[in-house]
Amino acid sequence: MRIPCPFCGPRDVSEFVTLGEATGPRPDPAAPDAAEKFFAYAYLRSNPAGPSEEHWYHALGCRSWLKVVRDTRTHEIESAALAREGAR
Amino acid sequence: MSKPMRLSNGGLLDRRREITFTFDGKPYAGHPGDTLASALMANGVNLVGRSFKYHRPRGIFTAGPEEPNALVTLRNGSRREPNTKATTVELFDRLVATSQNCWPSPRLDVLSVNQLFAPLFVGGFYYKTFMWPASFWEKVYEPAIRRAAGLGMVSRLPDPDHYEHATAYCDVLVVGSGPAGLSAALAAARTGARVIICEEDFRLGGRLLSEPHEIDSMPAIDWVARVEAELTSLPEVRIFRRTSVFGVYDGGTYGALERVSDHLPQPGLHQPRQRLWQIVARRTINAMGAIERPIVFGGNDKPGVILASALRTYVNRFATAPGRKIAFFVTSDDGWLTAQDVLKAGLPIEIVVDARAHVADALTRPLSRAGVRVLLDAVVSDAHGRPGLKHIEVRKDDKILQFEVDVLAVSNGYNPQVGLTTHLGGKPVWSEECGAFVPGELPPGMQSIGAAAGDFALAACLRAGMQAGRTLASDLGFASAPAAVPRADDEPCAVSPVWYVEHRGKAFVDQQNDVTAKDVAIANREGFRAVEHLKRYTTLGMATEQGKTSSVTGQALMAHLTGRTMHQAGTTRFRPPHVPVAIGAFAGPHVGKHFKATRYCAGHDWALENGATMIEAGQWLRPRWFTKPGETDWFESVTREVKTVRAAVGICDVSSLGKIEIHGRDAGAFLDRVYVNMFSTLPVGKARYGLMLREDGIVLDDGTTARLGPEQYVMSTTTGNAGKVMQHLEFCHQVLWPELDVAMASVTEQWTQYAVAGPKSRKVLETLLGDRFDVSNEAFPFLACAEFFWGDVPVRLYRISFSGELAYEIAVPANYGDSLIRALMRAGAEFGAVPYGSEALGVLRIEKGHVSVPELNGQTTAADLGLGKMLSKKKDFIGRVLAERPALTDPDRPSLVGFKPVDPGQRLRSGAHFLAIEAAATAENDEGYMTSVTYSPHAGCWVGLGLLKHGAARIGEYVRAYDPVREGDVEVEVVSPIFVDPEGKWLHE
Amino acid sequence: MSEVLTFRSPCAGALKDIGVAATPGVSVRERSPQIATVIARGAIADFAARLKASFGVQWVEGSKVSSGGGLVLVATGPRAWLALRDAGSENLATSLGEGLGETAAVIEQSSGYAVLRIAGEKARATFEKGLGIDLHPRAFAPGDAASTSCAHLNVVIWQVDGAPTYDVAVPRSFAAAFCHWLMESVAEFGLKVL
Amino acid sequence: MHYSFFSLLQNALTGHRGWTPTWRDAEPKGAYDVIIIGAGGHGLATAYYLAKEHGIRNVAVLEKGWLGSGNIGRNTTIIRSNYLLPGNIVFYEWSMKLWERLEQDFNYNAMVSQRGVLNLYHSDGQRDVYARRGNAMRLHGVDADLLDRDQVRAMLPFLNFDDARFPIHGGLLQKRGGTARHDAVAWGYARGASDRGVDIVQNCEVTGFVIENGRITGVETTRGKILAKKVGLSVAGNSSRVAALAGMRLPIESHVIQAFVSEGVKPLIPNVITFGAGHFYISQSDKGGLVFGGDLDGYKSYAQRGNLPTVRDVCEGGVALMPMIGRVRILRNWGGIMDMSADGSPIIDKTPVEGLYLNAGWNYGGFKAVPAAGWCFAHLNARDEPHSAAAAFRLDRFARGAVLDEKGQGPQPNLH
Ligand SMILES: Cc1cc2nc3c(=O)[nH]c(=O)nc-3n(C[C@H](O)[C@H](O)[C@H](O)COP(=O)(O)OP(=O)(O)OC[C@H]3O[C@@H](n4cnc5c(N)ncnc54)[C@H](O)[C@@H]3O)c2cc1C
Ligand SMILES: NC(=O)c1ccc[n+]([C@@H]2O[C@H](COP(=O)([O-])OP(=O)(O)OC[C@H]3O[C@@H](n4cnc5c(N)ncnc54)[C@H](O)[C@@H]3O)[C@@H](O)[C@H]2O)c1
Ligand SMILES: Cc1cc2nc3c(=O)[nH]c(=O)nc-3n(C[C@H](O)[C@H](O)[C@H](O)COP(=O)(O)O)c2cc1C
Ligand SMILES: [Zn+2]
Repeated sequence: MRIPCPFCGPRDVSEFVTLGEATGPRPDPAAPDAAEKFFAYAYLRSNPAGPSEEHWYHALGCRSWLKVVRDTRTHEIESAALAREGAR
Repeated sequence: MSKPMRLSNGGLLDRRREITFTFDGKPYAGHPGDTLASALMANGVNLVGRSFKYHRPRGIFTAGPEEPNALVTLRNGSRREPNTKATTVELFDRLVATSQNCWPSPRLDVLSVNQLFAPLFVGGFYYKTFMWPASFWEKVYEPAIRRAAGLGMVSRLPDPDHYEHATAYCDVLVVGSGPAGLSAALAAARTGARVIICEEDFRLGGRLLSEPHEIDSMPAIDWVARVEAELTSLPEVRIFRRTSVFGVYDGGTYGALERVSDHLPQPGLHQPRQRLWQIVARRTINAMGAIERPIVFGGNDKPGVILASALRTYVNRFATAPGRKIAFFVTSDDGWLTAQDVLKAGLPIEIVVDARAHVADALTRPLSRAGVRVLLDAVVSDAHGRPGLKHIEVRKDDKILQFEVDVLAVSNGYNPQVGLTTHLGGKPVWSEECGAFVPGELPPGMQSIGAAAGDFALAACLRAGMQAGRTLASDLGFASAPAAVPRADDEPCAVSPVWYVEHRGKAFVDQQNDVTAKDVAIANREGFRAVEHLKRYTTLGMATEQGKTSSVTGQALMAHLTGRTMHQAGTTRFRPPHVPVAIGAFAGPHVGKHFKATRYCAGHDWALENGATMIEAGQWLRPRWFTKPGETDWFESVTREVKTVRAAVGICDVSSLGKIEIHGRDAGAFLDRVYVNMFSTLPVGKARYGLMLREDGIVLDDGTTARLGPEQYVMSTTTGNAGKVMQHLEFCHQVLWPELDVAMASVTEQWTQYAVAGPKSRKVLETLLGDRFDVSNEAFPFLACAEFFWGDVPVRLYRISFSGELAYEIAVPANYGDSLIRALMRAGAEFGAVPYGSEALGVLRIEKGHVSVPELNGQTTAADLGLGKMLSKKKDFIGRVLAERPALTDPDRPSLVGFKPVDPGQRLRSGAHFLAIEAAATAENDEGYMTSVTYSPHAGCWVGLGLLKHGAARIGEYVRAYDPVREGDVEVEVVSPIFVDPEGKWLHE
Repeated sequence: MSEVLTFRSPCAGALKDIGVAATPGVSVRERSPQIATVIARGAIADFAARLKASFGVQWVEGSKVSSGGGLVLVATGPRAWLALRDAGSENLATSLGEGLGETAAVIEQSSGYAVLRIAGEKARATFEKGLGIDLHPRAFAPGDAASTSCAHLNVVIWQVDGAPTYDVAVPRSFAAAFCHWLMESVAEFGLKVL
Repeated sequence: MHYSFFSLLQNALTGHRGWTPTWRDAEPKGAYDVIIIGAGGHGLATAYYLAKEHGIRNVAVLEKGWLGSGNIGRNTTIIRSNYLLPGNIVFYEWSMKLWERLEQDFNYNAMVSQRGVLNLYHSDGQRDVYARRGNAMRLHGVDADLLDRDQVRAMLPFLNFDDARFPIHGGLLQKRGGTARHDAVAWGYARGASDRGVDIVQNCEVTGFVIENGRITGVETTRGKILAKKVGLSVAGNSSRVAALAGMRLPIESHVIQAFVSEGVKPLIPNVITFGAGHFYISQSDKGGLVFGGDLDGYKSYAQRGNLPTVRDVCEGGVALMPMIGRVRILRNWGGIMDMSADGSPIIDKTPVEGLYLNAGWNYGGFKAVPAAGWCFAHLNARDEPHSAAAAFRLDRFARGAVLDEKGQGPQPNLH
C-alpha cells in the first residue's frame, strides 16, 4: 500500500503509522454531557466496509498527521490531506 | 561420463563444458544449461523420491515450478534446502542432492508398507480416530504422525548466507519473457518508458526455448536473442533474470525474488544469496504463460508419466528424455505437436491415444506416416510398473489394449497462470472457449496477455504483447509509432479436456499430497463439496506447488460428482507467494545483531573503556554498571555505585531519555493541555515534574520540563516512550489544536546529558565549570535551569534529581559528549566521583519512591501512583474527562506503597502478588502486585514498590508477597514508598 | 581547571574503504556542518520574505532544497527545514534566529545528525538496497529532497549534483547503524572514504 | 454415525461408501427459537451447547459463505490460558478445560495437542511482567512455569542464544497450552450441532434485523426473512458491520492480521514459541508446515489480505529468533479480518435491543476461546444472564472504565 502524502508524494505504508478511524473533533470538555461524548470519541467506531476517514502519521517521513480517506475493502485511497489544514 | 539418455545433438546446452554433481551420493555429469531434473534424466535417473503419504515411487513430472514429485534436498550442511524442485534448480558444479521421504533409498523404501494400509489412510481419516485414550494423542499418535509427515529435513544450523532487500520503480513491469512478455517489453521499451522484465528462468524465451517455432522467418530462439539484445541496449530497460514475481500488493507494489547466487556452489564475495525486490510499477503486464494439466487415470503418478509440454522441453531444450518407448495420452492439439517434436528428435513413439474422436489430419499425419500407432476416441485407463512405468492399458470401444512403454506423456490443455491476478481479490472465471479458468477482475494497472490470458497460439501472443506494451506505455504518456508485429504462425490449440478416466489402480489428483480420485468421492459423500471444503478436507492443492497441477482437476471431479458447472464450482483462493520463498529472503539483512538498529550514546566508547556492562534500553545501549578492578559480581559494583552517590557523587549518562524542544507563543498553553499540571505559569529558568495522561485517563508518561525562555521549553520523556510522546504531541498540535503557535522538534540526538548526583555534585560542577557558571544554591536552586556557553559550545544545566540527592543534569551537544564525560570524571576525581549505570539509577529511584517504567505500565491512573493531587482542577487537559470514570476512581483500586521484608534477610521480587497474611492463595484474595524491587544499601535490606489494594491506608500492616513461579512467599511490611529523605531536604541543600 | 570541550563527529571511525574494483563505484565523506531545525511559525510567505531579505536565499516550495550564500535549507516537512552551513565563526542557530525573527522557530541540531556526502556511479544502485523512494533522474534531481527511511532508519536525503552526489542526514545515534548498512550494501561496488 | 477406529476399518472394507455428510446442509425454515449469525467456531459451538446443554434445538446457524470460511479457517491454531487479568484468566481457563475433553465430548478428532506454549523474555523487566502474569495464573489454579535461560536452552537449543540483538533471558511456559486443528474444530461442532437438530444454513447472509418495539423478532437474509425469538451475533471480523444493521456502534475496529505456513518439513519445532523482542510466534503443524505470524498490519481492513512490510517484519523476527529457518520456504501467506476491540478483550453480552446478543471483539485470540465462548454465549442466550466465566466481558465496561487491557495500550484497537 502506498499513501500519497501531500508533502512527500506517494510513500510505502511502512513509513506511516495509523491511529485508526478519525472519530471527529475532540468534544467540548465543558459540555454537560462531556463524559458521554468523550466515551464515544475515545471508544466507538463506525468501522465501515468502504471509504473511511483515518488519521495517519508520516513517522518515517515529514512527520505530518494526515487525514486519509481509504476504502477498507480494497485499500484504495481516495484522498489524503494534511490534518492541520483540514482542521483550520 | 556417459549420459545414457542424452540425445546426441540439439538442446540449449553448452556441451563443451561438463558439470559434475551427485545425487544420493552417486556422481553424475551434466552441462551448463541443464537443470538438475534434466541432468538426472539425461543420466537415466527417473526415480527421484517417494510420495508423502503412501511412499509411492515418484519421478519427474514437469519441467518447471509446478513440479509435484521431483522434490530433493539440495546442498548439505548449513546450506541444506529440503523440498527443492529438481526442475527449477540450475545445475552448478559440485551440486549435491539427495532424495527425500524414503529410506534407505527411493528404490527400496521401508515405509512403502504404508501402501498396504492405504485403504485406511483416506482423506480425513485422522478426524475419525485416535481419540482414545485422550492422553495418547500427545504421547503416541501425534508423534508418529509428525514423524511420518513433512518431506525433507531442515539442517538445524544457522543459515550462513545473507539476503538483500531492494526497491525498484518502473512504468511498465512485465512478468514473464515468453513471446508475449518479450514483445510487450519491447513495445513498451521502445516508447522510452521505464521497463522492468522479470523472468524466473535463467534464460529469456519462455516456451520458445522448448518449441521450435519460427518468428519473422528465423528460428524462435534467434528472435529471442535479437529482442534480448535490443532490450539490453535500451537505457531504461532492466532485465531481471532468475527472478520470480511472487506477489501483488496494494498500490502497484509487487514482490519479486531474485536468485542471485543459487546457481553457484555458494555466493561470491559481497554477494547475497537472494535479493528480495519490492517493485513499484505504474502498469503491469502479466505474461506468465500457462501450465499443462494432467489426466486422472490409474497409476498416473508412476515415474515415466510426464506432462507432454515437459517432455517437449526435455527433448528440445535439454536434449534428453525419460525413456525410449514413448506413448502419448492427449486431449489437445498441443499434445500432437509435442509428439511431432519427439519424433523429429529421433525418439521412437509407440502410440498416441487421443480421447477425441476427431483430430485434424495435419496433426496426425506426420505420426501415422512415420508408423506410429494412433488411436482416437480412446483413453489410457491404467499405467503399471514398479518402480517405473512398464506398460499401459488403453481402452477403446470397451476393449483393453496393453502397450509396453516407459514414458507416457499426457496433455489435457492448459491452465493459464492466473495466480497473480487474484492476489488483490479478483476471481478467475471459467471460459468455455479456452476450457480453462482465465483472469477475472485484475489488480489495478495490470493486464494479462498470452497464454496467461488464455490466448495460447504464438501469433496471438506476439500480437497481444506488441499491443499491450504500446498501449500501457501510451496511457502513461509515452508514445511511439506502431511497429510491425513479429510474424509467426498460429499453431492449432484446440482441446476437449478429459478430467477423469474409469480405472482400477490408484488415480491421483494431487500427486504430492497423495490425494486420489477416491478421496474426492469421499469428500463429496461427507459433504465437503465447496471447493474450499474439498481442499481443506483432503489437502488437495495444499502441497509445495499449491495445486498448480491439481486444483482445477480436483474441482472438475467435484463439479462432475455434484452436477455443478466449472463456473459454479470456481477456484480455491490463490495466495502469495506464487512460488515458495525462503523466510530468510523476506527477513533480509535485518537479522542477528542487526535485527534492530542499535542506538549509541556519545559516551559509549568512554563507558566501555571504563568497564561498563551494557544493557538494551529499547534500541539504545546504556551502561548497566561499571566493574572496578577486583569486583567479581554485578551486585558488588552496583552497591558500590549507589553508596558512592549517596555518600559522595556519581555520574550517569541520561542521554537516551527523550528530549523535545517546544517553542512558540502558545508553548505554555499547549503544555497545559497535554500535562495534568500547569506549565504556562512556570517561570523562565525553572523546571517542573510533569505527568501526561492518555485521553482515556491512564498515565502515558512523565518527566521534567524546563522553561529556557519565554517561548521555549524543553520536555524530557522516558527512554522507551520518547517516540510515542513525540507522536502524541504532534497529534495534539496538528490535529487537535493547529491554531496554537507552537513549534517542536526532538532534540534527543542533539544533547548528551549526564546526571551528576550526590552531596558532592556541586563541588564537581564548580570544578568543571569554574567561573563559567555559578552553581551555588543561591544562584541556582533546586529546579533551576539555565543555558550558557562554554567557549562556543552551548551548555544546558538543570538542577533536577531522580536519585533524591542534591543533583544536576548537564547537557552539551553530542559531538562534545565524549569530551564532556572525560572532563566530568577529571573534575570529579578529587571528590571520589564514580560513573553509575542503569541498575544503580534504578536502586536510587526506588529508594526515593519515584515511579518509572514498571509503574507506568499503561494500566495505572495518576491516583494509583499517588500522584492524584497533580491533576489540575483549573483547566482541561488530555485525559481529564475519562479519568473520572467510576472504575478508574474506585477506592478499591490498588495504589502505590513501599514494602520491606519483615525478615530483613529475605529478598523481594517484582511480579509477586500480595495476599493478606492468613489468606489462601486464591484469585479472590489477590490484592495487587509488586512492581519494582531492589536491594537498598540505605535501608540495609531489600525494598520494593508495589500496587496494593487500599495501600495508603495500610502502612504498617504485614502482607504476603506471593511468588509461586519462583517459589517465593515473603512476609512484608507495608511502608511509605519513600525510603530516603522523605522531606526532600537533600534536594535543596 | 581550564578544560576545553573537543569535537568528535558521529561517524568517527565507522567507515572504511572497500576495494573490489580499481575505481570504487561510490565515495563517501562525512561532513560536519552546523545544523538547525527551522520551523515556520506564521504565514510561509513572511518566512520566505525574511529568508530572502536576511540571507539572500530564495525559498523553494515543496520537498526541495533552498540555498544561497553557503546556507542550505532542506525541506523536511510542510513547515520544517533542516538548515545547514559549514562550520564558521558565527553560530548558525543564533544567526538564523536573528535573521528569521518571529517568522520561525530555530532549534540547534548541529550534533543531532551525521551528514554524509555519498557520490558515484553506483550511488543509486546502493541506495536501492535501503531507500524506498525512487532516485531515478526522472523522479529525483539536484535540488530535490526527501525525508524517508533507509533500512528502517529515518533519513533526510537531498541531491547535490548529477554525478550523482547526495547528502544524507541520519540521526546521530543511528550513525553507526547507517554506516553498517552502507558498507554492506556498497561492498559489491567498492567504497572510497574521502 | 459414531466415529472410531472400528467405523473406519469397517468402511475401509466396504470401499468407504458408507460415510454420510458430516453435517446437514440445511434449507432455512421460516422461524426458529434462536438464530446464531455466523458459522465460525464461535457460532457453531454456541449452537452445539444450546442443543446439548440447554436442550434448545430449534436453532439455525446462518452463514454468508461456506461453513468455516472466516477466521476459524485462517488462524494459527494456538490455544492457551496464560492471561494476566482475572476477568480473562477465568474465561480462558474454562475454555482450556473444555478443550481438554472436547474430542471425546463431540466424537471428532480436532487434534488438540497440549505441546506447551512458551513466551520468551529478553530483559529483567520483561521477566517480572511475566512473573506477575504467571503468579496471577497460579492464583487461578492455572499452570505456569517461569524458565530461566538455561532451562530454555535445554528445551530449545536451536534458538538464537549467541548472536542475538536482544538475548533470551528465559520464558514463561504453559505446558497445557498448545494447538488444535482449526478446521476440524468447526467441523466437529457442526457435526455435533447438526446431529442434535440444529440447522446449518450456508450461503445465507444476514442483511438486516427485524426489530419491533425494541425487541428482535427475526432477520432479513439473502434467502429471505427468517423469524426468531432470539438472535446471537457471532460474526467475528464483521461484528461492526452486522451490529450497524441494528443501529449499534461498537468499540471495535476490523483489522487484518497475516499468517504464514512453510513447506512441510520433518519435526523441527516441538512447542508453540513466541518471541519477546519482536513480532513473531511459531508452531509446527502435524503435517509438517511451520505455522507462524506476527503483528497486525496496523490499518483497518475487510480485504482478508495484508501487505509486504508486515511479511518482512514477521520474517525478520523469525530469523532473528531462530536462524535455522532462514532457508525454509514460505508456501502460503494469508490474512484474516479480526474485530480488534478497544481494550483487546472480548464482549459477550446483551445489547440494547431485547433478544439480540453480542459475541464479539475476539482480536487475534478467539480461536482458543471457541469452546468457552460457545458455552458462555449459549448460556447467555438460554438464560438471559451472563455466565460467571464471562462476567467481565460486558459491553458497558468501556463507559465505566472497567477495561480489560492486558497490554496497557488504551483505546487504540491496532495496538492490542
Ligand atoms: C491470521 C490469524 C491468526 C489467528 N491466530 C489465532 C491463534 O493462534 N489463537 C487464537 O486463539 N486465535 C487466533 N486467531 C483469532 C481467531 O481465529 C478468531 O478470533 C476466531 O476464529 C473468531 O471466531 P469465529 O471462529 O467464530 O470467527 P469466524 O470463523 O470468522 O466466523 C464468523 C462467521 O460469520 C460469518 N458472517 C459474517 N457476517 C455475516 C452475515 N452478515 N451473515 C451471515 N454470516 C456472516 C462469516 O462468514 C464467518 O464465517 C487468529 C486469527 C487470524 C486471522
Ligand atoms: N498450442 C497450444 O495449445 C499452446 C498452449 C499453451 C502455450 N503455447 C505456447 O506457449 C507460448 C505462450 O507464450 P507466453 O509468452 O504467453 O508464455 P510462455 O510460457 O512462453 O512464457 C511465460 C514465461 O513467464 C515466466 N514466468 C512465469 N511465472 C513467472 C513469475 N511469477 N515471475 C517471473 N517469470 C515468470 C516463465 O518462466 C516463462 O518463461 C507460445 O509460444 C505458445 O505457442 C501453446
Ligand atoms: C495450521 C494451518 C496449516 C496450514 N497448512 C497448509 C498447508 O500445508 N498447505 C497449504 O497450502 N495451506 C496451508 N494452510 C493455509 C490454508 O491453505 C489457507 O491459506 C488458510 O487456511 C487461509 O485461507 P485462505 O487462504 O483461503 O484465505 C494452513 C493454514 C493453517 C491455519
Ligand atoms: Zn510526508
